[in-house]
Amino acid sequence: MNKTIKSLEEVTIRFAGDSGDGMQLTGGQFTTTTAFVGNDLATLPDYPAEIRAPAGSLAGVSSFQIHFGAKEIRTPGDQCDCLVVMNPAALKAYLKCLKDGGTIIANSDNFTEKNLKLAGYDTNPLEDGSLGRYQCFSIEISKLTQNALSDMNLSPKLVDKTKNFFALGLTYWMYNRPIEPTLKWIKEKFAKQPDIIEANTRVLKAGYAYGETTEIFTTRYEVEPAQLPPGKYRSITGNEATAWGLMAAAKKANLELFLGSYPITPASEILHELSKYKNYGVKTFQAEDEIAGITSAIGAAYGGALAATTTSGPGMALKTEALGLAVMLELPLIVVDVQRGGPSTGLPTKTEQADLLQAVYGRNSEAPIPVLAASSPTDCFDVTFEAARIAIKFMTPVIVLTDGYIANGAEPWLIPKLSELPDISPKFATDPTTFQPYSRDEITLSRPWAIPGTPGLEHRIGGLEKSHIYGNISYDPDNHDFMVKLRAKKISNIVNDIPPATVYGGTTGELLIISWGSTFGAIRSAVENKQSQGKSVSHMHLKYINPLQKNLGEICRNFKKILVPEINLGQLIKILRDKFLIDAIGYNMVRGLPFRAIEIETIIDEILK
Amino acid sequence: MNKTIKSLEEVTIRFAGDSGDGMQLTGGQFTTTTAFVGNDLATLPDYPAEIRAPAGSLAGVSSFQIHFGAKEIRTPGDQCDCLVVMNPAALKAYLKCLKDGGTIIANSDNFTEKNLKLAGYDTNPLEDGSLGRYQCFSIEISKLTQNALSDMNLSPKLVDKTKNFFALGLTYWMYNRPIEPTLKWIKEKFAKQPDIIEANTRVLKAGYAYGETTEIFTTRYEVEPAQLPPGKYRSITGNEATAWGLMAAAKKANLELFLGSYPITPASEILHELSKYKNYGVKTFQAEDEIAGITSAIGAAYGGALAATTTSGPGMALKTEALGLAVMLELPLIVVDVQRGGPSTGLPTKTEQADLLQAVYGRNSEAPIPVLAASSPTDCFDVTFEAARIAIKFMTPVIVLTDGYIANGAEPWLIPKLSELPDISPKFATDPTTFQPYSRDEITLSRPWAIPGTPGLEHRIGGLEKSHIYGNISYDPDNHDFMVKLRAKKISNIVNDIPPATVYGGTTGELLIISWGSTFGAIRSAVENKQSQGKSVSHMHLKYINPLQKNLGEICRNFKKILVPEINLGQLIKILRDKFLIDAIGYNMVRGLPFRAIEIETIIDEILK
Amino acid sequence: MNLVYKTLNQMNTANTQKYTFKDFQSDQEVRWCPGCGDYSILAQVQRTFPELGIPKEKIVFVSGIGCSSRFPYYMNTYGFHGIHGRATAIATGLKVARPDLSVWVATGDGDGMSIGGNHFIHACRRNIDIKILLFNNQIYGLTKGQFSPTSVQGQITKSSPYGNIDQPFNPLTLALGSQATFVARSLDRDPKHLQLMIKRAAEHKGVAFLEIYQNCNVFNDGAFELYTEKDTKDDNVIVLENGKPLIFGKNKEKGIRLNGFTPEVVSLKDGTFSPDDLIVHNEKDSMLAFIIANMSNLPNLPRPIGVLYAVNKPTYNELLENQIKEIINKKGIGDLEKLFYSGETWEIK
Amino acid sequence: MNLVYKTLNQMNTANTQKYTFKDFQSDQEVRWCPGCGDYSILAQVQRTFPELGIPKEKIVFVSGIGCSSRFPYYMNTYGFHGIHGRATAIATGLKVARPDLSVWVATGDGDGMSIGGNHFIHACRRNIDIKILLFNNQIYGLTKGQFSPTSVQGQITKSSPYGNIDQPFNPLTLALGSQATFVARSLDRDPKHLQLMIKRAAEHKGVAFLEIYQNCNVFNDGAFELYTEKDTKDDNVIVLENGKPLIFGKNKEKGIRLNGFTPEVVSLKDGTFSPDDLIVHNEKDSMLAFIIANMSNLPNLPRPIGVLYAVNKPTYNELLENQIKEIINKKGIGDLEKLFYSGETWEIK
Ligand SMILES: Cc1ncc(C[n+]2csc(CCOP(=O)(O)OP(=O)(O)O)c2C)c(N)n1
Ligand SMILES: Cc1ncc(C[n+]2csc(CCOP(=O)(O)OP(=O)(O)O)c2C)c(N)n1
Ligand code: SF4
Ligand code: SF4
Ligand SMILES: [Mg+2]
Ligand SMILES: [Mg+2]
Repeated sequence: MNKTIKSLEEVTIRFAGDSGDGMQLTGGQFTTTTAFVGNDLATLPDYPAEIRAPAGSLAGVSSFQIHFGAKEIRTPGDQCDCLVVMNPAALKAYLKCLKDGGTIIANSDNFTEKNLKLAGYDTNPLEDGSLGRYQCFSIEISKLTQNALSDMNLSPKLVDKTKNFFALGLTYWMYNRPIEPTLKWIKEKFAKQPDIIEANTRVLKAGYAYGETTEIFTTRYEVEPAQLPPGKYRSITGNEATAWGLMAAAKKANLELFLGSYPITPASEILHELSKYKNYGVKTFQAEDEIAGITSAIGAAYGGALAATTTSGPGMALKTEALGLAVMLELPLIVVDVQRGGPSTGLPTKTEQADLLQAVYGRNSEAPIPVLAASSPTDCFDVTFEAARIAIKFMTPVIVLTDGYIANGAEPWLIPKLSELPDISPKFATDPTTFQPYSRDEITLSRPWAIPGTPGLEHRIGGLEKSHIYGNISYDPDNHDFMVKLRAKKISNIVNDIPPATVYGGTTGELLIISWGSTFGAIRSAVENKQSQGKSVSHMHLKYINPLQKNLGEICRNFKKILVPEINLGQLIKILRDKFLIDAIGYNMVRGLPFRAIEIETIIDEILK
Repeated sequence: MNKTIKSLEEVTIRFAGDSGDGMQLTGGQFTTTTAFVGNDLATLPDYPAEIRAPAGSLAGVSSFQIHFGAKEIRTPGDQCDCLVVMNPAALKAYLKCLKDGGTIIANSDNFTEKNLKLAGYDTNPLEDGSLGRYQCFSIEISKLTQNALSDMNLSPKLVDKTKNFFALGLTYWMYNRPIEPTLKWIKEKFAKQPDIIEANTRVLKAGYAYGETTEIFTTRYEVEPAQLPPGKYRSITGNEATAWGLMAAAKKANLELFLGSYPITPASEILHELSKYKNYGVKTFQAEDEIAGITSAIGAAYGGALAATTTSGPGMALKTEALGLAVMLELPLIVVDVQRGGPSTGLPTKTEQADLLQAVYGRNSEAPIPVLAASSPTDCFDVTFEAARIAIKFMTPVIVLTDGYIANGAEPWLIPKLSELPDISPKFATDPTTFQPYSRDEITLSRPWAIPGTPGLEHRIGGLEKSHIYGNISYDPDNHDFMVKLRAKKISNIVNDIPPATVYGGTTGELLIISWGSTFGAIRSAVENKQSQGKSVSHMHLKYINPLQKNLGEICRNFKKILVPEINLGQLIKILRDKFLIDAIGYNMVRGLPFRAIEIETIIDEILK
Repeated sequence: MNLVYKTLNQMNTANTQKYTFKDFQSDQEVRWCPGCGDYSILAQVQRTFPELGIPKEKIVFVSGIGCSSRFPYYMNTYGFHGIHGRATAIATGLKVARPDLSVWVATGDGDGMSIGGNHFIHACRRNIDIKILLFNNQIYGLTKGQFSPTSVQGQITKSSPYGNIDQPFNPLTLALGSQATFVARSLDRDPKHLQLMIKRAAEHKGVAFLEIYQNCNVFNDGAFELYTEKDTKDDNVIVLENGKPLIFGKNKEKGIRLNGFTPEVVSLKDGTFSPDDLIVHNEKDSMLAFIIANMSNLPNLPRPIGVLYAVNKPTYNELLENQIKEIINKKGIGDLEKLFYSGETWEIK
Repeated sequence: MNLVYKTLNQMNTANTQKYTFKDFQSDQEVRWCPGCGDYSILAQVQRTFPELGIPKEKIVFVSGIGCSSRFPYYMNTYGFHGIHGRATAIATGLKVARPDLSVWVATGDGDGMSIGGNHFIHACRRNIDIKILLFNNQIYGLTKGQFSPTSVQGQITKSSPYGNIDQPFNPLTLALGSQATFVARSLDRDPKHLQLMIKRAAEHKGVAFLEIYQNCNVFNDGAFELYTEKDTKDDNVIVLENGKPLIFGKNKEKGIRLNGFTPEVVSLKDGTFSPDDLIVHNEKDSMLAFIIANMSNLPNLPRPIGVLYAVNKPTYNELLENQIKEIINKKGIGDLEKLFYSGETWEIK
């Protein structure tokens, strides 16, 4: 049969099913293959907080959205072109994300009475005509899978587990992607289980063939490779990029890497990832709690390691006291907070960017700490490396903010050459004749890093106020005032060591949007769209939250209005208003989900109307 | 001999000596007696962080300053009229606080070569003429004490321990105070040690007599009783007032009081004080750490107690995560942070007001909590009571900020009538037919307080996001956004339940000083002085930090300049600038010491010049 | 004092005699993985509680965070889902404030022994009258499979891809070393035994610690297989009974005797040893309890289940209530106004 | 890996043979109350350390907060005065990062057992190679006299004006219950014994826990009088020696035997009992160690001092270093760039 091939600029697909349906794996494979063919992409995994909610229930729906295209892709997509649903609950949960006229691929075998009821459907939507606005393909995926494996003598449970490969194969066909990368992956992954290799391979091919041969599909889509900068690429999630950023920093600092951490969603993968690399000079210590996570890291930093601790909101809260100690000791330390929905346990698997004020202000007394924020999965690498550079150069803890959205999301990463990354290695103090524990570098105001094992440098540090230069305990009022101000100055001076902020779009105009963190993609896309419509809107995205870059105030003054969209109740905006006395306005939605570009476009239109 | 009696409006005395010299006791007795004769007063104890630094060393100096007068007294005094020093180190440490022409009373017996050296004196200042600017009385206090007790057969160590009573007796004579209150106190305190009663009594009288009979003193001073509002008074420290405020609140709420706490300077006395009142419906639980302190209190609050936890900066940091839980659970809880010098262990026995931003912003995600601050020792009572009122009415944790200065300082307290304090008792939910755990009062937006033991109200709460009204776990994005905003609104709405801010002085003018916490006394005195000199300066002192009172913005706009003095690097000012976009300027000294009125006067002059 | 919740005690409560296990089922959908051992624990608690004779509004389940910590949602009693590791501290505060309540803690090996270890040992030493159910699955379930402080050495998990190098806690010796007054162990897969242990814990006055081996079939399946499967359990589990010698095996053909202070397995078949040579269990002997608890650390010995230790000592809350009574007897109920006016006061007219 | 601190190992270090106790005195003025037991502990450490043969730049003292936690300032080694309760966690991180260092923790009964209890038990179970000196004065000294988790029941303190109702920890059983591999006790007032114990702790490979009874003469004077004063100590202290029967008393006239598992005092004078009837100490027996440790909880028994338990087990840092070596053997030293390019990659030209 002859099928039309339609070329598209960009496509968004969501795979959705029960937690047990393997949707994360399906999405992951689709991502790898899509990266492989050279599209730009962004992804959004979304899974329930329960380990496994009751099968078929709405709470148990797990999904994975991918947005890919022939152009630069910055968000996992506002609305889907195609929705693959393995059961009624998945349809119920995500139909609202589907564009009018969009495609539904549904596993009709799972639209049983019981499942329909669990999802809250009175009648079967595949049959009652309620999906008329969409192009709905109702396919007996379970049965087709069984057919493909009927002669293999596998348990029904096992057979059922492979059905996601059918859906994957079908979507590969629809979007014209090769099945080879996945075939290769199956072979490697199940190397010791030839049965499983055979089953998965067959089912994947069956899905692909189904598209090819069945009459119901008349159109295939093609998405050309994107025009990305040349080089070698791989797909990477934010958490992986954070882990690798730390490893790269340790390498370029010529130090061992020590991670003291306690598992917590959505930060645990950084610990998992780093614990694989014991032969790379990486030591991971799974501590008894977050306090031991950070204090063991402080101990390691004292010993001369590049030390880090990784966590999410509630864990960050527990590290508060020890952060103050790190400030007083002036030791390098990288603290990664992968933000999640709160307060308290909140929405642990959802995203949010509401830990900013805690990062900047949340400590007893005056305990200034530099704060950096990553804007995308790959940016986690750069930001973490930059954090390590600052930590070592300025002898200070540094906080890196990422969030659940970019931590779990993946995008293509132009693999950096290690040789092109700057050398950030410290000079440990070694000279007993000149050594003073709290003497200062004239420019950075850093104190020396003097590690145990160095003869003649035996000295003592601690959390009590220290005398300038000598580092002895000092209760002198003037020394205290001096040291409090010195510590503040050391951190604010970092402004001289970082590049100025840049504006995307005109440097004067009607509206400047200022943002930070993972909202980058949605906001940049929205601004781009509005600019192309001739609107006077510019965008400044901040990587440095503390200190703020030098030229921010100046930039702000050139715009009539300033909008600060945040997935919180207004946190960065508080700092900007305080610092620059500008009447910035906030856009704040705290739904546990990333912004969609369209929301931002709407608000731009409203402001500029 | 005939002695002149000179009448004074106000006097400041500092007793200083070695940690072992009993200066806190001496100061405490002088305070009680001074309160007794009807002066207004304020005190400043100051002691070293070491339990006992080496005898005679500068680090070991302990002192107690009292400022009393015939008029309203708001600070412990900028400079002393009289300095009592028991050794050279004490002189060295505090001579700079003495007014030109001020009086020194020195125990010359302790100006030994060894002690002079320890204090860093090359020659004996009592003899080398270097004290010419002062009126210096060099008295052999140790020897005179020995003489007084020579026939008592006491150990030399014991004899030496009583010498502070000699100094006390002498100052009683000089400032014309009765010795009877102290005699009575001695009798009660040492009821079981008649020897000690006898010794202390003799020495106290000897000191008094020494003033009366010795030729060297020609002048006595008299300070008339102050014109305080009529009523019964007692002297009270801030920590005592906090403890009693909690007890009064529990009484007026008709609840048992539960304190979960872990000792920490300078907050421990609240725990000590409350642990005395087991027969008053008070339960104190000394927890294993600060986290157990607050979480046990949350458990008690869930059970229906008026629950509180008390701490200082580092302990506050540890409570961060649990505070988020309290926000999510919407249970009443009073958290008292007696601020001290930081960051980290910092200057544990010194004062500071640098935990404000932590109190307001220092939690993961959006976790709004009302924050109140006390301005003086007695105000701790009022603020704590008000905190309890808000906590119960709005079903929320409330943070009370005091600090080391007012916590340890004492002042006369007009004893309130319990019957005149408002009834703040809660209505526990009891009706199973209407009960929903997260239903809301229309005005306060509070949820019901339903305590275990109530039949038919069995329900479950926790730190995960809850559905509006029902309180079930909810991962719904819109519900989350709704609840985040609802929690914020509940707290900001408290503004309708508190009185508007008032201004001391003109409501328009050149300069408005905005302050909070323990700086009240110094700033009010300074403003008063400047106003009496005709300067256009007004003062607004804030008790409510979050939410800020309704009329603040309006008030601010009526002044040309706004000054915010704080013992931190600028914390309240950040919130004011953010909220009202006013170009307020800060005055920030972080010396571990309260402001002196004179500093504030100087800065007012500078701004208004 | 006229305290509202004291009057609650006088309110009519359901007739506790009539409870069935359904009365303890809440309206919340149970959300553990199919096959999870937590289901059995929930069922045994719900089956046991009707027999306790405690009105259900007087019962509170407190938990931290973890799969196991979802427990309170499923019990139709008062429930408090706390924060990670703090359940025992929350429960302590609740019990101190409200000694009239029956306070239970549901916790996991991560929640209770890792981040919550400190509150756990302090609850034990204080002998606060709360009941602690430790769902030990030797893994962090909720966070998807990292090793926990009870994971065995060498265990491959997400955070130990080359094998865990931590030496695990033995929860029983930890509790005994912290001076808990009741220490027991049971299994999710032995409903009868588990019910018995829950009842024993409920009856104990003071802190009651019950470790429950619980299978996490998703991240650590089969960790306790040896002790639960039909064909292996008889040879690998020894059921403790007070006053009885330590005998086990399919045909009761093996016993535990002491060699020095070290327990060893002996055969009762060949006539060399008889039951008289064996350790006789005594719940009141803390040293014996430690020896038995320690068996889990030694190779080739069966796992003891049952009550290892149960003694009566004054509880924290008893001591507190007694102290309060004593003080009131001595000083009378405090009058706050009087207190305000006590000591040095003066009047200004 | 070319790590700077690895090269430190090759730097010239002072000849450790020549150290005297003065070499371990820092330039900081010692600031404890006159008469405080901490002085003696400091002196014994400074006296012992020259004999250890460890270059002083390789030694680190880590502490928390408390009077005792001021210890590092006074030692002329590397020193780290941490935050309250976290010394063991800091020391653990340091030792993991720097296995070449000799890492010591100085902590108090509040710092180490109250707020720091969790890190303590986890350090014990992990058998991390650090030495923990617990200055047990049964009081919070620095904060001026509240009861601690080792204060005896009934103790009147600032926060227990009517007497403490908490049951105290027995630090020795807590350590044993947490599976520490070295557990010992000594006294500030017995310099010789204390020196010996410090040396034994130093020599132990793995976590070494040494409880030191320390007199706080300001807030809890005389707490250990019975065990330190000339006329009472012989009857109230039993000095453990490996392989020797438990004999004590002024004239070695008393011994400890077991009645069941319960130790009791017997007289060796009247001929009923001879040394053969007594417990013979065996440092390698954890059950015996528990029995002996538990003596402190029972009335009428002398306090044991000495090494209760000392066994060799693989340490955490050993296991870690071995695991690293193994992985390197198998996979080679990791090449980061190669890792970046491994797996699925693609090129854009
Ligand atoms: C402060 C904090 N740290 C970490 C977490 C993440 N977390 C939740 S549950 C858990 C461990 C659960 O293990 P366990 O207690 O054994 O319970 P299980 O799920 O196995 O029943 C962790 C690490 C958290 N919620 N809060
Ligand atoms: C987080 C925190 N909580 C509380 C304190 C106050 N604090 C300092 S030392 C101490 C207890 C000290 O007792 P211990 O460890 O026994 O030491 P000692 O002074 O008796 O030697 C306390 C409660 C603190 N510094 N930090
Ligand atoms: S992850 Fe494990 S412990 Fe958690 S619910 Fe699933 S099976 Fe049970
Ligand atoms: S308070 Fe006690 S422990 Fe602290 S230094 Fe003084 S005597 Fe020693
Ligand atoms: Mg578990
Ligand atoms: Mg102590």
